[in-house]
Amino acid sequence: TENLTLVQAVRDGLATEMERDEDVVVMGEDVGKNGGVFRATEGLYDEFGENRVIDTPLAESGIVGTAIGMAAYGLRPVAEMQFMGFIYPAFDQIVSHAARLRTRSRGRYTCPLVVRAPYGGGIRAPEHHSESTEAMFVHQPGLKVAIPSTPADAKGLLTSAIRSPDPVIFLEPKLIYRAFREEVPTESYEIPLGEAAVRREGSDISVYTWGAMTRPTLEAAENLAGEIDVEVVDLRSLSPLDEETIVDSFEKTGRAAVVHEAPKTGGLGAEIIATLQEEALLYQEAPVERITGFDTPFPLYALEDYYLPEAARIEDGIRNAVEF
Amino acid sequence: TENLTLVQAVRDGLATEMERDEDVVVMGEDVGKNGGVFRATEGLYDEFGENRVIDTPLAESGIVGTAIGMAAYGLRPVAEMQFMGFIYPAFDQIVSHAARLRTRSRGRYTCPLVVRAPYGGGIRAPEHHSESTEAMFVHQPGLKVAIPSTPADAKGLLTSAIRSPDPVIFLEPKLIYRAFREEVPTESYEIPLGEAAVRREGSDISVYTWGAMTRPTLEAAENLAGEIDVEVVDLRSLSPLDEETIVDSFEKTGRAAVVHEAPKTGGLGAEIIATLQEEALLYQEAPVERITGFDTPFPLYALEDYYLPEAARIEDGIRNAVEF
Amino acid sequence: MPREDVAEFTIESVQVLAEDETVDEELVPDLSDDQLLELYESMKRSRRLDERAIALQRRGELGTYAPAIGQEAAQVGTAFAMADGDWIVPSFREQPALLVRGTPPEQILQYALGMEEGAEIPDGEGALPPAIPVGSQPLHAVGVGWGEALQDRDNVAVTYFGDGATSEGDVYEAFNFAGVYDAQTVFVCQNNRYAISTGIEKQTKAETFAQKAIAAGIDGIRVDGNDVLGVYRVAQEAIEQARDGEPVLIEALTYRRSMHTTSDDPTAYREPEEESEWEARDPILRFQVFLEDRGLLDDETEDEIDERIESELADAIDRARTAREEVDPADMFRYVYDEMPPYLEAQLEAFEAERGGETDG
Amino acid sequence: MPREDVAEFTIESVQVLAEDETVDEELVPDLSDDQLLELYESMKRSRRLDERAIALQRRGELGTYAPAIGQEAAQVGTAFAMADGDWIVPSFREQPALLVRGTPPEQILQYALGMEEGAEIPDGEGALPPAIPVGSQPLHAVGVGWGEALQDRDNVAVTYFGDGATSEGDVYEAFNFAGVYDAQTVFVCQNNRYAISTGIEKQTKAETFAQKAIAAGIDGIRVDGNDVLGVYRVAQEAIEQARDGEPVLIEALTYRRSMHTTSDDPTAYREPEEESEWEARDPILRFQVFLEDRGLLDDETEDEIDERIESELADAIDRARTAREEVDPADMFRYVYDEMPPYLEAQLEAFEAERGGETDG
Amino acid sequence: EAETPATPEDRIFAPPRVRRMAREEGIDLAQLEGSGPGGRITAADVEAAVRGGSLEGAAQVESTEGADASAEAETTDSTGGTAVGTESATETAEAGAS
Ligand SMILES: Cc1ncc(C[n+]2csc(CCOP(=O)(O)OP(=O)(O)O)c2C)c(N)n1
Ligand SMILES: Cc1ncc(C[n+]2csc(CCOP(=O)(O)OP(=O)(O)O)c2C)c(N)n1
Ligand SMILES: [Mg+2]
Ligand SMILES: [Mg+2]
Ligand SMILES: [Mg+2]
Repeated sequence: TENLTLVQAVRDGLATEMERDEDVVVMGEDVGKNGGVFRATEGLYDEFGENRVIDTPLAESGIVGTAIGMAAYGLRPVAEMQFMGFIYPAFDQIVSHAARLRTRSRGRYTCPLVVRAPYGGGIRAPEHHSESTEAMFVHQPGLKVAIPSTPADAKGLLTSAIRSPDPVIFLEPKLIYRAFREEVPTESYEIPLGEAAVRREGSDISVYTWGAMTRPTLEAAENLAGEIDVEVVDLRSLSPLDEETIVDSFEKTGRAAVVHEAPKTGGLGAEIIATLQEEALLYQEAPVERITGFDTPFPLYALEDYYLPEAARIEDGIRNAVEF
Repeated sequence: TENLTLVQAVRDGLATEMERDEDVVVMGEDVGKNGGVFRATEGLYDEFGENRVIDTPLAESGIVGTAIGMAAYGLRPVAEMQFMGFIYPAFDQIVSHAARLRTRSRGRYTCPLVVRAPYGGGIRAPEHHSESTEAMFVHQPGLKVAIPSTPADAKGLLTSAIRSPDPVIFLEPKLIYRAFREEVPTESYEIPLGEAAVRREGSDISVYTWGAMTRPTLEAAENLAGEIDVEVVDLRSLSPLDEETIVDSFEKTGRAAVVHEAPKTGGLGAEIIATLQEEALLYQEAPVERITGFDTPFPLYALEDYYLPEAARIEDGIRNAVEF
Repeated sequence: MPREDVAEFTIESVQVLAEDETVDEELVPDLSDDQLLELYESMKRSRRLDERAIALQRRGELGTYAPAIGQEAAQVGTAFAMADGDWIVPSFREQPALLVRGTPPEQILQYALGMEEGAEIPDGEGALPPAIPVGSQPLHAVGVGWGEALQDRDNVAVTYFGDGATSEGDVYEAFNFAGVYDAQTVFVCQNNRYAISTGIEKQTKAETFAQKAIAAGIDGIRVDGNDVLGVYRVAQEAIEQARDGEPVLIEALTYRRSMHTTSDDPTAYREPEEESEWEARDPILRFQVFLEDRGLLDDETEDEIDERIESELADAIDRARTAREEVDPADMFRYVYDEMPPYLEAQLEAFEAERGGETDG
Repeated sequence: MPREDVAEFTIESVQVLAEDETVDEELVPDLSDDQLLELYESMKRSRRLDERAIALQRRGELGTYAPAIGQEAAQVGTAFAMADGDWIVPSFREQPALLVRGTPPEQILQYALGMEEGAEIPDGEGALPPAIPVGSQPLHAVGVGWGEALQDRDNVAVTYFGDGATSEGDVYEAFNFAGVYDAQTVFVCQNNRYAISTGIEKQTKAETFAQKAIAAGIDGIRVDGNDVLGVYRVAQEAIEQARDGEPVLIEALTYRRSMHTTSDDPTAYREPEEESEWEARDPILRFQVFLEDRGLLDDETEDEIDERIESELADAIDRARTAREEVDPADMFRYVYDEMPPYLEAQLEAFEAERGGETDG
Repeated sequence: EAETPATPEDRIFAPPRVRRMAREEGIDLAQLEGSGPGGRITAADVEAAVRGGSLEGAAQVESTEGADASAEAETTDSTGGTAVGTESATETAEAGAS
């Protein structure tokens, strides 16, 4: 193992898969010579050459659109969107093509494409650099969506994403790109898409979260320990959702909260709530709390700390659900 | 009044507002000389001239992007996307700019833009012509989203949309463009955004729906009459949602279903369920049923009747909720 | 250099067989008599398929159909110039090219019957399924052509789109990526003068569509798209150039002689005179006279061709109808992912259960 | 016309004040001595603002900042050619142009402090807020310039973007819409040779960025972007042309002398030699020598200018800091819609309630 | 099933889990008076009803209502622990008690 940050684990995951499978190509803005604006592709250009680590023109639709062609051709492109806020020019290519190539050709063509993007707030970045709109991609059939919250998961999930014969939107919580280190196996391994991780066991309430919100949620859980026994479920895979783990936890606790950065209305919290009441309504003791970003555009950074859920707000929300 | 179809009412709404306010301009692919592929702008070109009814190049981002500039400039553009499935090239302009211009400029600029698009399935159209992804737009703060289900609502909601100082995504259920006629006032009138309509009163279950699904839902309600007393709420405005009407109905009935064409996962049904349990969990007697499109790409038309919820499936869902 | 020219560009146009049947012998491509007849038959086959499909649609048997009537030379000429391993990346009006490349006519009919089966490319044929979102597919062709380059192979991808498509940013991005990365790609812009009702003068101020290549630093050339010999010649050169890593944009000047699709009524936006003018320039007619002039086509051969086409199409229609009877609605769920996730499986089960009760189950 | 040229294009390049300080007297724009000094001071003001902002960022006081060091002539020259009612539609590196158009420096600082207030354009000034998504704003400029045309007014919209931005489909769509609808718009492409780390050779195969105009049938022209007199001259002509409904693309050839933003380290991807080469071509230096040669600038004037700038900036920094203290977090909710919908009101109330308990409430 | 009152005021006011308990115990919630916040029926109310003298049980809990909300009620509820998913109920009670 190696002691890596999350972004280093991403890099490691890319390098390991590129070594294993020469059809894997990395492409995007500044991913080559510069090693990526967050250094997620650092050194890959020197290691694998310009035909496998490709600096593209500044055009997200172009990147994803050509990557779709490459994927249909037989390569396994990993396309980086420099920030999730800049994924939208490629939205049409993602939902109209990547997501549908298998269906449209009845499996004759598949689209083994990974679209990587750093997402989320908290790093004092300019406008559009802090979005998290995973819900939009989860709503699109044909896509998978994964978000790691630890270095080891980052590598394992990315490996699965690259090997997936279907397109995966892989969102990286840039707030914790370098926040902590973890022992990460040197060799290649998969963490299957579709499996959540129970980060903390608890019996009073189930709190569902993912990505950068996992840490403040765990912090809130610790702060409440003794008072409220909080189970924290890190979804990791947002599409498909691990309904089993989600529902099992709720059947145990009967109370729940969802924590996400994205705006509340239409966020993924709603889907989790809908699933819970479909599968386990009779266990429910209180409304499921949504502890989320507000229904406003993500503010410029002077206000971002007010926007993002942090431990105190999460604690309040948990208390609401428990004290109902 | 005049006896109009829904698409005629749209046309009438456009004409009435264009007469009232000369800043209103209509633009899009084939909206001018041809009067729109569904004839929603028929005759407007002759009536108002080519400077107010504009045939644009075939570029959705270009249409919405320039319309944003016009809106900032002081005009009130109504941009047509020929089908909702082709709105995605404009997605970035809509979510990154139209939705944010007011916030970004602290109200110095607003974006009084309407993006009209026929949406939904059932007309034996080619791939991409049958989508309904309203949930994605509802998730974006700064946008409003409206969907009429009757001719009179179409005109009144469209009038409100055009007069709205903020951008509105106005989705038109093309399946019922010409399905029936209704008396529509000749003069101009508004149906405020944010107000749902109870289409049928009932005491056993609240069924929430909108657009083209309103008709099969009402049909299902009639079929069940005597057995189950169904209340049908046509949301009309999806953003903002009329939480009051939604919750009031549920408090009365304690049971609910949501009917929409869009795929289930991450659809707007989830948001309605989340809202119900937040506001009225203690009234809830059964899981809220989601009667929706499947989590598959909208199929080519040979299978579309299997994909779309129809009266029989809606009845089954209602029964599930009531018999729980 | 106070004020000086730093870059110059010209757009060339090619015509081999003129409207008045004069021929530039020097430019006539090196094709055997059989090949010339094959070109002709290919154009006719597509024309007849379109005509029969329109009739079927009018009878309520088919969904929306987009005929390529008038554009046969532009497509057959280019497709004919492709080699075995080459890829075709079509939009939704590419019957003539697809037929040349090996798609059986019944598949085209199945697609128009709303069956996904119609887009299931025969194995071994390098063809992506039709792209309905206008202008979205040239990027895929660049990806394919770039893939070929990255793997040091020398097939090319040929992609088709219209005049209207060139207004989509994606098409420009495709040109630009192709240029930067020497993608082995040929772009065939069929300028048929209309995007539904919108004439080319509302589509762009550019005087040619070929010059759009200049923005990306790649070559652009115009050809009379109703001259199958000219098209073939230009395409052949372009394809060879693309094989060497130099992408080319071909503008084929043609005319959409019929409706945009069967849902469209052109009388709303264009004059019958214009349509008659272009009828006179019909690519099949022009080539027919050429073949007759050269003694390659007589009434007997013509009849043979017609009969062959008619019987092929009759069979194709039968097969498509039969296939239509056999669609399995559950297929909807089967091609979303490699492995069906549990929630989708549950939906499929519920679907099957519900249908179990129905008579058509 | 078997094989003939059907369209020809040339791209012209302009330079008035050369690197070696030779001047094309015929092309020198008709500007008063005061105006020439104003040009100079404007460039210096922006340079100093950038330098101070970088320093503040390094001390942790500012967020990400994108300096325009090296690009002052390209921006000041174009902005200076604009008239009162004209609109500026900037991207994120437009300090020099915004300062010329009247944005006070403290607003630029506030924006870099993460305050929405920094993008609140002073009333009466026709300026859209900075657009961060690369290449997205030229379409807005076309909408504005088209609006002017539709209303029969004659202001123009001038929009700024980089070499990298030209790869985005939206930028091409902007050119194309402008062409079709005679939008009163001038496009200023600052070719500073980099998009973050990506050099122009990976951005496009086109030999000039000006030629991208050809795809849209509008005029494109190149100018030495480090020659403020050349830029002014070209911009003035372009703006007048655009007033008459003929949009123009200007490519200003320049160099981003410092980092992409304060988060970037250029040593990872370019050589120091290159940077020194361009230091020698610095637009402020070149114009300073010109002014000295003409006897318009001496040490005394230079000192006056410097002092004025320093005191302005010191004030601006103070004001920005004060404003930063006064931000109201609840503002987040206030500019989403004209009227706050009930659910948002509820969120605001909850937010206020929670903050009521905090000391900084 | 279809017989439901037409106004919210006539509606039974109880969390889903309590509804399940009642169903499992064959208790008609309409016969109970809610002792929880806002008059909602709590698990304790149902349990009291199960133990016989339903109104008695409810009243007993009701007396504690003023002091503090649900925590109290829940405590009573789970210490009575009958057919409920007892484990979680107990956990909840402990948390509420602390
Ligand atoms: C992105 C997108 N926008 C709109 C449409 C609707 N539409 C289908 S074909 C067409 C016109 C296409 O014109 P052109 O590119 O010239 O091709 P042609 O139809 O002439 O073959 C339009 C607007 C679409 N399919 N995709
Ligand atoms: C759509 C989009 N993609 C990516 C980015 C990230 N980004 C910010 S600036 C930049 C490079 C811009 O290059 P250029 O257009 O040449 O302008 P310059 O920075 O040189 O002024 C990139 C990739 C962005 N802001 N928007
Ligand atoms: Mg685009
Ligand atoms: Mg066309
Ligand atoms: Mg640049």
